[in-house]
Amino acid sequence: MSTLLIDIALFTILTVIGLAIARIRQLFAVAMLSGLFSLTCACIFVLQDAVDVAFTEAAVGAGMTTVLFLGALALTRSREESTPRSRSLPAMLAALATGALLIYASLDLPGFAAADAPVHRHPLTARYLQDSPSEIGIPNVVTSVLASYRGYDTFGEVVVVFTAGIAVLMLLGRGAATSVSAPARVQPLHQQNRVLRVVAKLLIPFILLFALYVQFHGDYGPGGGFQAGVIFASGLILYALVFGLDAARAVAPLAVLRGLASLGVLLYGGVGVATLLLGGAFLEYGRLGGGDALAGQHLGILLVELGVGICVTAAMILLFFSFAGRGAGRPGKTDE
Amino acid sequence: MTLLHLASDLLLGAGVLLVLTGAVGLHRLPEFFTRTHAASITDSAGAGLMLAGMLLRVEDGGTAVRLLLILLFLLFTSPTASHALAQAALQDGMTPLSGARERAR
Amino acid sequence: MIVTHYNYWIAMVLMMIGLYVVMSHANLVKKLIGLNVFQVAVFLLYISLGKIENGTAPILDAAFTTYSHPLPHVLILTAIVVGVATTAVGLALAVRIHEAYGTISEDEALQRDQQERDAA
Amino acid sequence: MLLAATLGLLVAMLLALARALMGPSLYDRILAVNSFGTKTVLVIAVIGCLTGRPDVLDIALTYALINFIGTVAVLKLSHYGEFGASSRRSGGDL
Repeated sequence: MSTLLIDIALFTILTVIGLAIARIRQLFAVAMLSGLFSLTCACIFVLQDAVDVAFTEAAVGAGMTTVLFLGALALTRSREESTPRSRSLPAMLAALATGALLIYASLDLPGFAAADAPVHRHPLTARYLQDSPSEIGIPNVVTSVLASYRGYDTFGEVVVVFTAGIAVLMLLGRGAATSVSAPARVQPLHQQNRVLRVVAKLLIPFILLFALYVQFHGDYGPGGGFQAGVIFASGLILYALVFGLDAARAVAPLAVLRGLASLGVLLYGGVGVATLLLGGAFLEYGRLGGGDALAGQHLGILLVELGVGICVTAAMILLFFSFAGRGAGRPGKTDE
Repeated sequence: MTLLHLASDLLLGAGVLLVLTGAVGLHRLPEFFTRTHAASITDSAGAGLMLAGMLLRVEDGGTAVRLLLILLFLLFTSPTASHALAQAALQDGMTPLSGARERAR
Repeated sequence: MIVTHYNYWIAMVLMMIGLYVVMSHANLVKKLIGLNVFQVAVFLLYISLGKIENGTAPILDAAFTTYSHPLPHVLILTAIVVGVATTAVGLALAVRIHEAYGTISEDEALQRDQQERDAA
Repeated sequence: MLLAATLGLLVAMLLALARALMGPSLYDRILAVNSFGTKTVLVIAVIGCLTGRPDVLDIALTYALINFIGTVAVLKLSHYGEFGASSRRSGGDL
């Protein structure tokens, strides 16, 4: 009963935001609303026990995605024309039909949170929840599944993030952009707002420290490489926002970032190759600990998560730099 | 124990009341600069009291440290954000609704 | 029925809002925002499938015995990060389209293509 | 009490959301979004206390952080390009 009321309130907020995203035509506001959408979703994830997911959604959905949307809007038009009826009516019909079909299909799903649902009775569930303390030896089952049981899968995801970083770099990174954005009319933020500058300077070290905590505490609580990478990148993004892109580029030069992104993937893959050389299967961490399989698992997960963290950090910063570099319109000139 | 619980409840209640006041103000006040005041009530007093209330409930140290960190973080960031926001709005040509402007009408 | 399934239905309604935005708007950035809404709604559906009654987060602790299923959490966690990466690629393409065509409206860009073909 | 607190916070979130939707100026929206974020931090913290899993507080901390960065990002971008501030230059073309 108690959570039912909370659920209803959160779902109401979510639906209102969704409808507003569909209706509002000022894209700047829509981008901010999509951030709120993610935040609210993350609340629901917390209620449904998915703390790691909520963590990621908070950092990625509410932070990175919104910043990227804003960055893209800076480079394009912010307002869209009204949708012609010829377009919206078929879309509405298609959406309604698909929705009706989905809801019809959902009637066959087991009830929400039912203890006898097939998911919870599958033998894999018992393996993950009961055997992982003896097989992997860390309390956060999400991390053990992510890094060890489904290590292949995660390796693939890291490669996708890396590839996306490279792709954006190819599309936006270099080459003469036709001058699209209007020249900045005002001073950069850091010159006009001393309060912001001081507070940012105070906070950034703690943000980076917090990212490291999230990275290395991921075995015991919510956290891990993906979340830590995004938080670390957010720290640098804050630096770039307040002190200008040039200053941030001096801290994290493109060459270093490109190197780090590759290093992360290589570290992950390298752990796999190392276990192969030690006579095990690819990513069979147990081999790393000499005779002690649990120690090997610990070391393997630590290294793999570190690889994920490094790759995600570098990729996220690269994404931001690519958009901001075009957006601020060659900041070296406009800052003066 | 019960006294602590009571104190915690009181703090939480006062905090929620302030948060609600701030939200109503955000909704009802006439223009941007006045709304900033309402928002800061939520961010400082409301959040502070609620976190203090939760602080009285926790038992282990790690949780308490986290709550304090959240409080510290909010106390740093929300006034800064409000300040930067108000300054940007001023530079953008928005003028605060003041008594003088009211009288001139 | 309502009490046990409303979670799924809300997720599906949100998916359809996302789908509607993707199909009905010509603006590429808006399309991507719609896609993002759709994606987050799918995450919601997945996570709600892993929840178990009176369960808690799958971080083992002696104080708890019932845990929600960790597998959906793992899948969605990585999907979120991959999602932002692919969204970024889409946005980068939209920016390049804007530079090449001077618009991010799908319809206008197609029109320009058509005109150039006619002229050629 | 914790439950009542959560519900109160959710009502406050709805009010802030209404302000974010109504505007009228861009800065009103940013203010409302920022305030909404702060309330989310509090909701998460209260839920953490309610369910007895203090791990959740790490998430609340992240929210507080991301919320700040998001606000700064919006401010920065609204001061640069041609977008935003529809009251000033609607249409916002190059």
